[in-house]
This record gives sequence, C-alpha cells and structure tokens, in this order.
Amino acid sequence: MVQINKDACKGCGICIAMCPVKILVFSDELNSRGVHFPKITQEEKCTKCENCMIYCPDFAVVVKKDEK
Amino acid sequence: MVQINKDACKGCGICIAMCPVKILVFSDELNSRGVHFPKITQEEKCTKCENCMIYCPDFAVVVKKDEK
Amino acid sequence: MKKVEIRLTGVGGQGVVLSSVILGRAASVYDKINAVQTETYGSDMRGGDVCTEVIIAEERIIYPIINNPDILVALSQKAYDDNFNDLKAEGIIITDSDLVNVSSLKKGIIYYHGSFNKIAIEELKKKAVANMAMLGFFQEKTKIVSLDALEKAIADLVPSKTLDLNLKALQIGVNIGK
Amino acid sequence: MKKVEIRLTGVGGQGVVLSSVILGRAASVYDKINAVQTETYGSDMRGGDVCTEVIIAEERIIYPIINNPDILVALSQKAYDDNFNDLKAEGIIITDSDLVNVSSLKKGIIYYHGSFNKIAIEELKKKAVANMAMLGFFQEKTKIVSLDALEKAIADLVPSKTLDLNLKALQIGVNIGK
Amino acid sequence: MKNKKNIERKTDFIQGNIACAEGAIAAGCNFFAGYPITPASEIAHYMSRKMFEVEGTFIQTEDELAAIANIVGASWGGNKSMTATSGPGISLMLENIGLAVVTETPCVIVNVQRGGPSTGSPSVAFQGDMLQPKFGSHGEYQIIALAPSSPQEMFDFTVEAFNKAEKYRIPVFILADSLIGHMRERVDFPLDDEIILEERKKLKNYQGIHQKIFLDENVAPMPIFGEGLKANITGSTHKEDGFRNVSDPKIMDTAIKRLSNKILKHKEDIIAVEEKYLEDAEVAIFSYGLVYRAVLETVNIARNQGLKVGSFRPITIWPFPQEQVEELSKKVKTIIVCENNLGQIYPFVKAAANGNAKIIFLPPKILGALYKQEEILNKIKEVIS
Amino acid sequence: MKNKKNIERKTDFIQGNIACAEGAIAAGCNFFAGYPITPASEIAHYMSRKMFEVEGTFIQTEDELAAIANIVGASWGGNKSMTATSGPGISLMLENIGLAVVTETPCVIVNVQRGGPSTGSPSVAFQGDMLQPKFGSHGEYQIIALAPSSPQEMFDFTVEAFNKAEKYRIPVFILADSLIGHMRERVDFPLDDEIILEERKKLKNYQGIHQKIFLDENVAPMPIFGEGLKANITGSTHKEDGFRNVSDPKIMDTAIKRLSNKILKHKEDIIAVEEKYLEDAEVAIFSYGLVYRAVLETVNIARNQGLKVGSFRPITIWPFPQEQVEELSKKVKTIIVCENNLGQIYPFVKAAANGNAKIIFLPPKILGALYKQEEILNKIKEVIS
Amino acid sequence: MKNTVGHPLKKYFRGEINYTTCSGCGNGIISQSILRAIDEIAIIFDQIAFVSGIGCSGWIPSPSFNTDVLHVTHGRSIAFATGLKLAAPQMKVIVCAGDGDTGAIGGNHFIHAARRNIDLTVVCVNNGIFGMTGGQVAPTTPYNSVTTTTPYGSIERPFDLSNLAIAAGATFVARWTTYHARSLKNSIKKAIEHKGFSFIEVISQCPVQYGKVIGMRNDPVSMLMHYKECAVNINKAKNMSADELKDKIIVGELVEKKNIPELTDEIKRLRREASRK
Amino acid sequence: MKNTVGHPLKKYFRGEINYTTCSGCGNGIISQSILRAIDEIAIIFDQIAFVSGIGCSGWIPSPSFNTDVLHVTHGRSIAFATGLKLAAPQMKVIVCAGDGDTGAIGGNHFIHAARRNIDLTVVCVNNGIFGMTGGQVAPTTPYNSVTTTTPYGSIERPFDLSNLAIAAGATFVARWTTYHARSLKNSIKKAIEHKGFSFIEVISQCPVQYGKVIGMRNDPVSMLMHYKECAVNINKAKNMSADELKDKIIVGELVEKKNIPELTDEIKRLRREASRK
Ligand SMILES: Cc1ncc(C[n+]2csc(CCOP(=O)(O)OP(=O)(O)O)c2C)c(N)n1
Ligand SMILES: Cc1ncc(C[n+]2csc(CCOP(=O)(O)OP(=O)(O)O)c2C)c(N)n1
Ligand code: SF4
Ligand code: SF4
Ligand code: SF4
Ligand code: SF4
Ligand code: SF4
Ligand code: SF4
Ligand SMILES: [Mg+2]
Ligand SMILES: [Mg+2]
Repeated sequence: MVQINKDACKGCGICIAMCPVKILVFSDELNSRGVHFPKITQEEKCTKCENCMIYCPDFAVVVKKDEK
Repeated sequence: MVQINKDACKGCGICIAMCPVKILVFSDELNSRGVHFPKITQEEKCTKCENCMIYCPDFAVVVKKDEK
Repeated sequence: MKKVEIRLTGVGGQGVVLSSVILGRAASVYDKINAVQTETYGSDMRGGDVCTEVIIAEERIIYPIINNPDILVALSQKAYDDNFNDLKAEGIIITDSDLVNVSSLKKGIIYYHGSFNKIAIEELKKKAVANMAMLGFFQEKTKIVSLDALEKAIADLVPSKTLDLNLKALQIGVNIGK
Repeated sequence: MKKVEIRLTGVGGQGVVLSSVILGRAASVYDKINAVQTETYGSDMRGGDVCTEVIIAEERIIYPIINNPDILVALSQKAYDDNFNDLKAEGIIITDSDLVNVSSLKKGIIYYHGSFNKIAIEELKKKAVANMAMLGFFQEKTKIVSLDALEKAIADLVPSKTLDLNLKALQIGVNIGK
Repeated sequence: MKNKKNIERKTDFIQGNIACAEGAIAAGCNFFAGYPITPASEIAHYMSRKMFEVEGTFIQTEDELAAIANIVGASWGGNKSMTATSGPGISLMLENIGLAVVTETPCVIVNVQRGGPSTGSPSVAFQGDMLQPKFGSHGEYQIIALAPSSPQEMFDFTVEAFNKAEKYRIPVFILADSLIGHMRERVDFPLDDEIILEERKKLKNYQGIHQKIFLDENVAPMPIFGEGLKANITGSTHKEDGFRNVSDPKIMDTAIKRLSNKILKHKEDIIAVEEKYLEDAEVAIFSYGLVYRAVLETVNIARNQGLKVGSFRPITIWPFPQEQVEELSKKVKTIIVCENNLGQIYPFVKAAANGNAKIIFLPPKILGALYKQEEILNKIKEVIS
Repeated sequence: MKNKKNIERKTDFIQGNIACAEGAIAAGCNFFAGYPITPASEIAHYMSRKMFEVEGTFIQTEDELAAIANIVGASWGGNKSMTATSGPGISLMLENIGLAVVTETPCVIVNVQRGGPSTGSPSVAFQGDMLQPKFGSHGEYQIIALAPSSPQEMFDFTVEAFNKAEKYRIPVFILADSLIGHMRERVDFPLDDEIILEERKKLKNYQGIHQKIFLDENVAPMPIFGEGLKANITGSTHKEDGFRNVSDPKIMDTAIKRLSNKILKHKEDIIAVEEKYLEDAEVAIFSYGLVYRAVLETVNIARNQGLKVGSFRPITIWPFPQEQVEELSKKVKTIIVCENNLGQIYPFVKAAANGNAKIIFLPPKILGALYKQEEILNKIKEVIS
Repeated sequence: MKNTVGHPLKKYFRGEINYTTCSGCGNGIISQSILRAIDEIAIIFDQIAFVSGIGCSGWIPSPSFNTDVLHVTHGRSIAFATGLKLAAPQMKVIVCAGDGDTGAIGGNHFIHAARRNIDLTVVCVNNGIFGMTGGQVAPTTPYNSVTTTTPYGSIERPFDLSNLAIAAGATFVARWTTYHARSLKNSIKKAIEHKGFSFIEVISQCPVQYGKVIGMRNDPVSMLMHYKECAVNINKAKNMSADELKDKIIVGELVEKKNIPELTDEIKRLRREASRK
Repeated sequence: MKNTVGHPLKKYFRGEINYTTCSGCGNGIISQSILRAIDEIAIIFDQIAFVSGIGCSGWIPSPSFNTDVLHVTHGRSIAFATGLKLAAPQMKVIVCAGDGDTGAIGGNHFIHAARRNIDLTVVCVNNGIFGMTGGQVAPTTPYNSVTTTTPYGSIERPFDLSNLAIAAGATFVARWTTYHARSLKNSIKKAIEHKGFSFIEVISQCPVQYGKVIGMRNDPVSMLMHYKECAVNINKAKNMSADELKDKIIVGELVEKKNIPELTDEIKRLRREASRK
C-alpha cells in the first residue's frame, strides 16, 4: 500500500519522477502548504519498489510491503 | 679561497662533514660563542665545490672561486 | 501628510517584501517624503510567514518600527489572524478577498478588499503580479504615495521585460479600487 | 633565618636553572622553610644568557622577584658584568675563578670563587657537574640550606644513574668551600 | 549606482548593508575579503560585483580568520581594505585584529550584530558585541569603533571609518545591527567633491634599516610593500624600526603605551557625540545605534510633555567619550543608559560619571526588540517625579 | 606525584603550570585538549603523561579552535575537561567559548597570560587579558574567572574552577600569567579527604522530548551523551528543552537572561575576595593575581610605617565583585587600583564605587615588570598626605 | 504538521517529522538514507550520537533525530565530534556536515580527523553551494559558476573533497549522489561499522540556491536526473580517460583500509601502557 | 656579531647576518637556498615580499631579509600572503612556514591557497616537530615518536604535506631535504618563476628538538647523512614497491601543471569584464 501524507508534502515531484511504473501523478487538490501533492493512480501496478518512499525528502510517502 | 668567519660559527660540524676532500677540521681554539670552529688544512686540495659554504647554516663560510 | 504606518503580511512567494520596498521607494525617492522599510523573518528556513513594515511621513521618521499599524495589508488568513489585533483604532485593513476571511471587525476599522490573485490570474495569466494589483488598489484607496511615484519605483525594481505586465496589474488594481 | 635573595646567572648549558631549582627545593621541601624560584629568558631563541632567582626565607615570601640580590652567582663574564651592580651593599658574589674576571669590587662585598668547571673536568671527567660543585661550595659558604636537604633535592631532580657523580661533585664543592 | 560620476546628487532607497558598501566604495575601498554570514552577507554580495568595477578585488575567503588576514595583507599591499561579518566572524578574527593593531594596519571591519552569544538568533537585532572589538583580542590596545543608526549613517560612518583608519593606521569598526543592516531608507549620496578623504601617510623613501615606521604617537609613515621600502613588519613586540624584541618589558612598555597614546592623544579629533536638548535637562538618556532612534523619539515626546530630558549619543563608542560623559554627569541629575543588551557600556558611563549623577541602566523589556516609547517614557517620569 | 594515594600530606616544589595540572587531576579532570603555546605549554606536557595514568585522554589538537571544541564535546561525553593556552589561543577559542556558555557546558580554560597584543612578548608576565573572557565572545553572557597569585593557588583555584564549572555548567577561567606559570614554590597537596569535589547535576532518566535540560537559574540537570537521554543540544538560541527558535526575540530574551541570572543569582556562592588590614584603612589597594603579591608586601611595609592602608583582592574576577567593591568604597577615602596593564578592571572598580571614594589607577612603571615596592608606597604616601 | 501516515522511520524522530527544508531539497533523502542504514544495522539509536554544524545540512539531525544530538558552530562539527568520541568511545558518532562546513571554514578539522583515523562517520552534504546563507560560492562550486558572490562567474577551482579526505588519511571514503539513495545507505552502513575515519560525500540537490546557479531553479527532479546521467562508478571510471571523465561524477566506494590503528583504540593502548609504568 | 668575511649573500640581509637558530639547524641552509635561487634568477630583491608565521622557520626572513617582510601570527602566513599578493600582484610573494604552521594550525589556508592556484611560493620547513615551542608532536611527526607531548609515543599518523598540496590543487610541488641544498635551490627557482601556487617541502634537521626524538640530539651531521640515505628520487620511486619505499623520503619535483589559470590573472580578467559591462 502506498500512503501519502498530503500535508507533509512540499510538492517537489520527486516521487512521481522516480516511480518506475509512473503511477503517481499530482493531484489537483492543494494541501495546507498550498502545494499539489501526489496521488497514486493504478495502485495494482505498483511494484513496491519503495522509490517513492525512499526519495521523498519530506517523509511524506510510505510503502507498506506486508500488505502486498 | 675558503674563508671562515669564526665568530659566526656555531660549531655544528656540517661543513666538515660535507667537504668531499675532507680538508676541514675543527680548530682547537674556541670562538666568542665558546665553540670550536673549523679550519682548513690543505687548501690546495680544495675543489671549490662550495659545499662548506652552501651547507653552513650560519653563513660562516665563504668560498671564493675567482681566486682559484 | 501625517505619518502612516503600514504593515504588509502574507506568505513567502507573494511578493510582500517587494511591495513594501516599492512603497518605500516611491515615497522617499519620487514623492520626496520620508520612508523606512523593515522586514522580519519567520523561524522557518524557507517559505513561511512574511511580515514587512513601511512607515511613510512628511516629517523625519525617527522611530523605525511599528507597534500599531495604521494600515494592515494581510494576504493570508494567518497573517490576518496574527496581526489584526495590533491595528490602531480607526485603522485600515486591506485583504485579498479570496484568501482572507475577515470577521468580527472592531468598530472604526475601515475594511477594503479585492480579488488580487484571481484578477491577476484571470486578466493577466500571471499570479506573480497580484501584488502589483494590490499596490494599485492600495494607492487608489489611500493616496499615501502618488501613482506616478509608484510607477517609477516599480520600473526601478522589476526586471525590465516584465515592466509592462506589472504596470498593467497596477492599473487594474487602481481601477478596482475606484 | 632572614630572607636571602639569590640570583644565579650564566649561559645556557651550565645548569644554572637546575641549580636554582635544587636550591629552592632543598629549602622548601626538605629544610621546611620557604622558597620562590623564578627565571627570565633572553631574547635569543636558543643558548644565550640565563638568569634565575631564588628567594629563601623562614617567613612567608610575598614579593616573589629580586630587585637587589644578597648573593650573586655569576658563571660567565657577561653575567657578572650585567649583574654585579644590582648586588646589595655587603652582598656576596660567587664566581667560577676561571670564567669570570672580578674587578673593582665595591667595599663591603664578600667575594668567593672556585674552579668549578676545572675541577669537574679534572676530578670527575664531566663538565656537566660543575654546577653541583658550585652548589656544594655555595652551601658550605652560606649555609642557607642544609647539605642534607641539598642532597635530597639533587636526588629528586637528577637522573638516578648520574646521582652518585652529582653527589660527588657536590662534596668536592663543599670541600673546596671549607 | 553603477559608474556613478556624482555630478548631480543621487538619492537611493537602500538597505543599510548596501549603504555601507557604497560608503566604502566612496571612501576608495578597493579590497574586500569576507565570509558570508547573516545578517551581513548583503555587503559581500554587493562588493563581489562592485569591487571589480572599481579595479579592486573581492575574495570570499575560506573562513573569517583568512578574511582578516587577507585585508591586513592587502592593506600592506597598498589597498584600502575592508571586511564585513557578524559576531561569530568577529570572534574568529580577534587574534589577527590584534595583529592589525600592533602592525598599525589601516582597515575597516564591519560587524552587523546578531542576537546571541554563539550562533544565537542571526536576524534578531542586538547590541551584544559592543565591548568585543576593544577587549576581545588578548593584550592591551586601542581601536576605533562607530555606531550608526540608519542607512544614511551606514554610508557616512563607513566613509569616516576609512578616513580614521587611514589617518591613524588602525582597524576601525562599524558596529551596526541586523535591523539597521536590513532596513531600507533614503540615502543621499554626497557629490564627489563633498567627500573628504584622508589618505594614509606613506613612507616615501627608504631611510635605512632603522627607519621609523612604527610607534609614533602622531602616526609613523607606512612603508607600502613593493615600493623598495624594505618594510620590516612583525606582530611580535617591536621597536620603531620594526625589529623584534620579545623579552625586554621596557620595549613592550614603550610599544603598548605609544600605540595606546596614538589614539588617546587624538581623542578630540576622533570622538564624536551628538547632544540633543541637554541645555536645561535634568535627565539625560545615553544611547547609541538603533536604540538612539527609540530614545530620540521618546525624548521628543517627553519634551512635548514638558519633561526636562535630553539625549546624549556617542557616535564613537571607542575610544569611549569619557570626558564628554563626565561633563554631562556634572550637568544633569540622572543619566538613563539604554542599550539593547544587559548593560555593556553602562559601567563605562558610570565610571566616567564618577558619582556626579545617578546612573540608571534601563534594559529593553525584551532583549532584541526595540524599546517601546512607553518603556523609556515611564522611566523618565519615574526619575523626574 | 605518580600514583599518588594521598594518605600522607605531599609537598612539592613545582612550577605554577604544573601545580595547575595537578589541581586539575585532583579535581578529577580526565580530558585535556590543547595546542602548545608559551608560556602555558608545560601544562600540556605534564597532562600528556598524566591523563593516560588516570584513564583519561590527552589530545594535542590541530589548533586552539579544535581544542575548545574538543573539550566541550568531551564534557558532553561525561568527562571533566580542560584546556590551557595563552592569549592568542583564547582569542581563537572565543567563538566556541560562547557555544560552551549557551550550551551550559562545564569546562575549565586556563590562560597563562603573555605580553602583548598579538604575538607580543610570550614570556613577559602581563595582565592584558582580564576582560577578554567576559567580553571577547560576541553576545551577552556570563562566565566565571579566577586569578591566582602563586603555584599553591594555581593548584587550589584549578580545583575550585572545576567545582564551579560542574556546579554551574559553565566555562571557568584561570587567569594566570607567565611569571606565576613558570614560578616554582612549595605546593602542599591536600589529602584526598580534604578535597571537596562538586559533581555535576546529571539528568538521570529520559523525561520526554520537552525535558528541561537548559535555562534553569538554579542549573538544569545535564543529559550526558550515551546514556539514553536523547540530549538535544544547540548553540543556536533555544528553549529549556533544547529546541531551537532563532527568530523570536522573546525566546532569546529568556535564554540570555536566564543564563545570566544562573550566575548572578549565585554571586554570593561564587565570588571570593581577600581583604587585609581594611578595618581602619583610609586607603585600599585593589589588585589581583601576581600584582597582589607586590601590593601585599608594600601594604605590610606601609603598615609598619604607620600608614592606614589595606588591601582588597578579588579572587573571582568575573562575576565582578561589584557589591564588595561598593562596600569598600564606602569605608575608605581612596582606592588605588594596581594592574599590570593600562587599567582594564579599573573602570569596573570606579563604576562600583560610584563616586563614594576616589579611585586612582596606578600602572606599573614598566608594563610587564612587577611593581617595585616604592612605586606603590610612594603613591600611598602621596594619597595619604 | 501532524504526520498521519506511520512512516517506518518515524520512531527515530524527536516528535513529528517536519523538516523546514525547501521543497525537493536533498537533505531529506540523505536523512532517510542515514536512518535506513541505522535501521538495517539494527543498532540501538541511543548508542549513536550526531554532531552537526551551521548550514542546512546541520538541521538533518538537529533537533529531529531522537537521540543525543550536538548542534554546534559553523565548521567545527568534526572537532566537537572528536572530543565527544574520545570521551565516549563506546558511541558511534556521526557528523552531518555541509560542503561549506567541511570544505570551507572547517577544512582543517576535516583533514586532521582523517589523518588521526578517529572513528567518526562524516556524511558530507555536497550541494555545491552555501545553501543556508543565500547561495554564495562554496569551495565545491564548479569553475565559472554565477553565484551571489561570484556575479561574473567563479574563478577558483573546486576541491574534490573525497580526494582530499584520502590524501589526508581517511580509511573509508565513498561518494554517491542523492540519486543513489540505496547505494548511499549501504555505504553509510559500512561507514558506521568501519573502525576508523569514514567520509561519505553525497552530491545533493539544493534546488533553490544551487538550482539557480545551473538554471534548474526549483527543479529537483532535473537535478536528480542530471546526477543519474553524470555518475560513473569508480570501477568503470578506472578505465576511462581524463577526457571521458570530464563533467562526470565518480561514485562508489573509493577507499577502504582496514589495518590502520584507530585513535580511540590507540588511546586505550596508551592507558594500559601508562598503568603498567 | 660582525660578519667580517664578505659573504656573497650578505647583500640580501638587513644588517649583519645573525641567525639565532641552534647550532646546525637546517633553517640556515634553507635560507641560503632561497637566497641563492633569487640570486641566480637575478630578480630585484625589492620585488619580492616574504611572509612568515610564528615558529623557528618564521625567522628565516624576519627580520633578516632586506626587503618587504611581513611576520604574522602562527599558522596564518598563507592567508596574509594571499591578501598581499592580491593587492600587489606584481610582487613575487614567498611564504616561509613551519610544518606546524602549515600543517597544524594553518592547514585550512594551505589547502585553500593550493585550490585557488594563487601565485605564491610556499617554502615549508618540515622538521617533523614544533621546534620553537619545545619539541611537541607535529602533524608530520612519524608514528610512535616520543616528544614532549607524546611521552608514550605518538599515536597519530603524519600528513604527507606534499601529497596534501597536490590533492588540494597545487600546481607546482617539490620535496627535498636540506641535504639536497642544490636541488632545493633549483626547485625554488622554478617555483618562483612558476605562475601559480607552488609548494616546496623541505625536510630539515632540528637537531635540538627533533634530534632528541630520534636519538640524534645536537647531531645535525648524522641527520643530514640520514636524509642522504633515505632519499629516493620520485623518478626512481615510481618503480618501487610500497614495501621498498617504507621509511624512504621521496624527493624531487612531484607535480608541475602549467595550464591552470592563476588567481590574480583571473581577477584581472574579471576587472576587464566588469568594466565592459
Ligand atoms: C563563523 C561563522 N561564519 C559564517 C556563518 C554563516 N553561515 C552559516 S551556514 C554557512 C554556509 C552554509 O553552507 P554549507 O556548509 O555548504 O551548508 P548548506 O547550507 O549548503 O547545507 C555560513 C557561511 C556562521 N554561522 N558562522
Ligand atoms: C595561536 C597560537 N598558538 C600557538 C602558538 C605557539 N607556537 C608558536 S610556534 C609553534 C609551533 C612551531 O612549530 P612549527 O610551525 O613546525 O615551526 P618550527 O618552530 O618547527 O620551525 C607554536 C605552537 C602561537 N604563537 N600562536
Ligand atoms: S513503490 Fe515503487 S512502483 Fe509503487 S508507487 Fe512507489 S515508486 Fe511507484
Ligand atoms: S517526493 Fe514527497 S514532497 Fe515530493 S511530491 Fe512526492 S510526496 Fe510530495
Ligand atoms: S669548497 Fe668544497 S672542497 Fe673546498 S673546503 Fe669547501 S667543501 Fe671542501
Ligand atoms: S657549518 Fe658553519 S656553523 Fe657549522 S661548523 Fe661549519 S662554519 Fe661552523
Ligand atoms: S537552501 Fe538548498 S540546501 Fe538549504 S534547505 Fe533549501 S534546497 Fe536545501
Ligand atoms: S629548535 Fe630546531 S628548528 Fe628551532 S632553531 Fe633550534 S634546531 Fe632550528
Ligand atoms: Mg552547501
Ligand atoms: Mg616544525
């Protein structure tokens, strides 16, 4: 499961860029910081590679493997 | 000509050691610093290599080449 | 002109500091009166709250900071919430209508607002010039600095290739202030 | 015992500082009276003049340096020349006979001398212990510190393998002082 | 400001830090070395462009130790040199500030003070480093320090700092703070012919190995490097000719006293104070730098209320205006000392007053925040009633 | 001294510097970091052997900046730490002395003062760095400083320095000079049970992220590293829990005032002065450190001559014994201040006296040379007649 | 800012995870790499002390990491860490430092710690700029870069910090970029376990200050991609010419020496010797 | 002390030649090598400035050399020299520094000057010890040496100063010993003429303080002979194994790079650019 803590996100886009299967996109919503945070589109394609988590500078993404 | 400024000498013995033809020896005299300074023994053997001058840390030795 | 103390507040990226510098410059260099501009930083490294102050007066300005502003420009809710209590009785509040929810105004306070961001985006396709619209509005409402001086100060301080756009935004602000 | 101010002077390498430390230690640690020892450096990086002072007294010593010594030990001509004028009237001068030429002594000054270096070389084949001979001589002549205390202080301060030699030199000094 | 010719008066609305840099340039500064630090960095930013425009040099050094060393070296190379930093940087420079003093090297050192000690609060305005330039480097010495209160004074005092540095061969400090450094106000630039510049007295010809290049109470001529003057310069104790003597207290005594007198003998030329409404005042308020503006505002208010209060403001902090304060203490009943710290200059005021007047220290209610007018006014009323 | 057990009293005839090192060891010092410098090097030499004998650490650092950083780091690691240097070294340490103050780190810093400013005259005795520890680092802060006058006091005061450092979590300075450092005199070592050691108040258990580990005017407990206490330490302005806040003047105000009060509130416990013959004195002589010995000798002479003169000696230089001097000024007509400098503490005496007595500064005839008895005696006579 | 999603590294934080870095800053990636390394070694966090200086990088551990953290003056972190490590040799001491911190003002402590082979792990955030103070040139900024203090382009050549560490005597040296977050974590693990001075240079994006310099302002993604393109592993680089290596970033574990005595061990030896005497 | 014999280098002295160094100290030999290099280049002495710090080596030029001499604080000579050179680029600036001066307290200025490639010539007297202050360990003292501050033997490994210079970016680096007085002089000549940062490391005898360490107290002759035996020229050393090189001193010109811009030249370029704008 890929969880995004939208209010921690600063909208840098790194997770989106680092996702090998390109399933993350910016949502249209703004968070409390006034930035667009990412959302996951086709979670079933997720490889659980954890890139989105590992590269997020603001610890805003969590990939839970056990729930695969 | 090899000239020694005896009062400048601190008696380290470097000139004596560095003379390739070993013609420098300590004199028995003490200088005003209370050390034995070198003297030249067989000046005719001198090669004018200038070692004694170049290595003297106290600028106490002068080798004059022109007067060879 | 009496001394006027103006506090401009908002968040990083809204051009609040630049606005205050423009105001000060307009007054002191072009309107030939006096101005002092100061700014304080928030605790966060980047972004976060911005608070900047301009005092404008005909007389020499001695005391350089503001304890109780005559005018508060607030461009974010937090900026408004944190600052409206400091306002002098009979002070003026200027906000961006879409960003700030103004409630429970004390009696005597004059309240102006405009949709600076919205207009900037809608009419000029450039959110970044919302602050110019605010300045134009401010000028029209307060007349503390002359429009001419404002225009000259803007010309000094914005990149020349964006000057026209900025002046346009300024004019829009003036218009909605009318 | 009255306070005695002793200045020891010479050139680097003669063990002048060590002598003064031994004197001070003998007095304060073993004779259980008071002593202060100080030293000043010459301007040259290495070698050059050495001047060291010891004050010995039964009472507590407050003022720690010497303006006018009671006793001057001078082990080089320059040391003598530079210092003999400071000596108190009725002071004592001790020199190495072979190194210092003492002339025009003021009236009242007591003058002792011994061939400390010569004796050290001749009798002990070790120039380095000339200072011990001087100390023995000094002890015998002045009795400011006890011989026993001196011996103990020397034992504390010289390498143990050279102790016998040093004590021998000390005794020789005592003898020539008799 | 680029390529300014100054034939007509220029006016600008600029930060104190920029005004300081402009003042340096107007004074002929052609060497700037520094290491960035809040709240002084703008001076370096500006100089990194301007120095090259005036055929000068800008270098960002590896640290502040190097910055002070660089400006001293450059000064001996004939440049008018400067560095700007905040408290932490000054702390690091202190050893070589001492060297600048004993080698009698003209240079200007700007401290845009921050809150603290240590890293502290970099953008909070504070007057915490007032004694530091005078007593921070080991040993006994004099320096000159000026405390501006506005961007205009950042300009003017920096010009003055260079002049005094050159005239007396000494490091001169500007003690500003982060609020002045970052505050924008109008600065009126003088016309070229309005700026009077002091040029350093230079040694013209080599005068033998014992030439007198130091320790003149009326300032010895400086042998600039590269002109065949065989300068003999050391940070060790030395004589008039520069030769070292590190063991004789008499030489040291002469060196320290001469260096000290070089400044103290010329106090009258060096010290500037500003007095307001003191003629009939019962109470004087002593303040400097930014605090002075709060004080002056309050004094105006108090005068309007009929209170007999005046303002005494040292422009020169070091040498301390001892005699002027003493005079003052004889005229008024009370001196209230206002400083944005816990009373750094206060003991010096008290010492100078010597019991003549009552000396009260009034700290700001919140260190780092400018006094509110009431804080001072209440104290005045309390004292007068 | 090797393996001393101290069951019978030991006595030794040693240099002040060695006595200082011995005092440190007696106080439990187990970390020494330093960089050699005349006239303090003997302390490092001695410690380089002794530290390892007491299971401690000696490190010769790359410079003095590292030395102060090392001892602060080691102190947080639970060691009792110390450095020793001379003026130039202190100048280099100042930035991080400020850090030690704001992080409330116990440590002892010895300055064996030399002549100068700058490199100066390394083995000339001088009291030129008296204000430096208090005002040399930027910002507003308190430290403790003690001025010994003999090898015995080098021992005793160093023990005391560690005690006060630990008790108040603060850097404590020993301000000696080259003559005391190199002078040999008898030192009587206390028996083990005669040495009273203060141990630092340590935090025992982790108490959550907002645990109070700073800014207590009665000294907060120190969370030693490595004990699971999750210490949160910064040289930036912080709150009681160590969390940084670098923009709010209120937080800074609290931090500075609390740190200051931590010392000032406990002045009575901290400050020691020594008074001699003051009961009926008309004239008091104020002096400290080595100069005190010249003064005391002279006062004895003067008393023998029937002159009503006494001696006032601050043992604690910082915090300055303000109240004690004020008291004194009410008792005597004149205070003569003797210092081996150009009057560094003098203004503080004058400020404290506040006009109650006449305060005269009497510099030594030759800076760096100890006052001759006549110099002082003549002044006493001049004042009394 | 409540972090509602339970991040696996949350347990290492002093309260909420809330970095005040700019959007896209590399510091957060490095922070994660450090914490994941620690997590994988499974060392007790309380046995690790962090030391950092002034600079954005200094705020990686301070106050965030919930263990002993010492946040000191600019440039001195290694010197403070040295004292701490000597006093508490049982602790793992990790220094988080900036390139200015390490290479500008702190250069001397850096090379001396390397020479001493003291068991510290220095993670150096090399973002090529003074981030915190507003984008001034650093000793790592490439030649000819326009920064706030080099308006005409920088005229000094940058240090190769890893090379300098090696020349000074460091016994474990690795360089990675934030793009190599996993390799970085692995090298940090090795570095923590290495007995001796280890230096990890991380080329990291500062999208705000350095981004401006290279025309990638606020574009962390492009910066990461740039790292990906320029990186050459040391093993491959060995067989490449200087020309081929131009503008490349050599990454990998550059040095690992195991037989050089470590300082705190040496001190223990001296204590034994001293007690024998 | 009148020097009655007319020494050919006497003309370079401020008054009589009178070094207060210990008997047999290498400093005098180095002084001669510097002056003979200058004499052979035939440059006007007044066009050379010397900068030195505190340490015995600092007294080589100060006050002896009869030209502009700036004698500064311990460790900072290179930093002062940098400012001087920038202000007076027409001068040749030579720094005489000790190994402690350069490698201990002054390490940061040293590596940064090398990095900047500023046209200074640094002659570093590496006597392996703090001479002036009484024989304390230096960052160049060999491992396990007994000095006044390492009574149980030193536990830190020494810097190779020349290597450090190279890693930092120096463009001319040579190492010789005082035994190689002639080669030393030749390298100093090259260094003075080299446009850029040049570093000359001279392994030099301190018969008093370092002599004590190696059991050759007051025996400068043995120390010189020791240098003779241990020295291996870099050309030969290239083909020797690490084992063979153990305890050897590699001498020779280690690096000479000609195409790297020098700092004062770069500044002149910037001034031109600025005036064009
Ligand atoms: C003594 C001192 N000088 C200067 C500063 C100002 N300062 C703070 S951080 C910094 C440089 C930051 O650059 P770097 O170390 O690369 O860290 P970054 O912010 O890029 O992570 C400087 C110059 C300071 N705090 N202290
Ligand atoms: C700031 C400072 N710290 C320490 C000293 C003391 N000091 C003078 S010279 C020196 C070291 C000398 O060693 P080195 O640089 O190798 O020169 P050498 O005497 O061996 O030629 C030291 C530590 C000083 N003068 N200034
Ligand atoms: S875990 Fe990998 S695949 Fe899944 S969303 Fe994250 S980056 Fe994409
Ligand atoms: S990497 Fe993190 S901060 Fe950046 S966009 Fe993704 S969730 Fe937001
Ligand atoms: S010149 Fe050469 S051969 Fe002649 S004496 Fe000197 S060293 Fe010997
Ligand atoms: S080398 Fe010089 S100092 Fe040494 S013995 Fe010969 S003449 Fe004397
Ligand atoms: S300035 Fe640069 S390094 Fe600092 S937080 Fe922002 S992006 Fe990161
Ligand atoms: S101590 Fe060593 S380096 Fe210094 S002068 Fe003596 S021999 Fe030379
Ligand atoms: Mg950086
Ligand atoms: Mg050396």
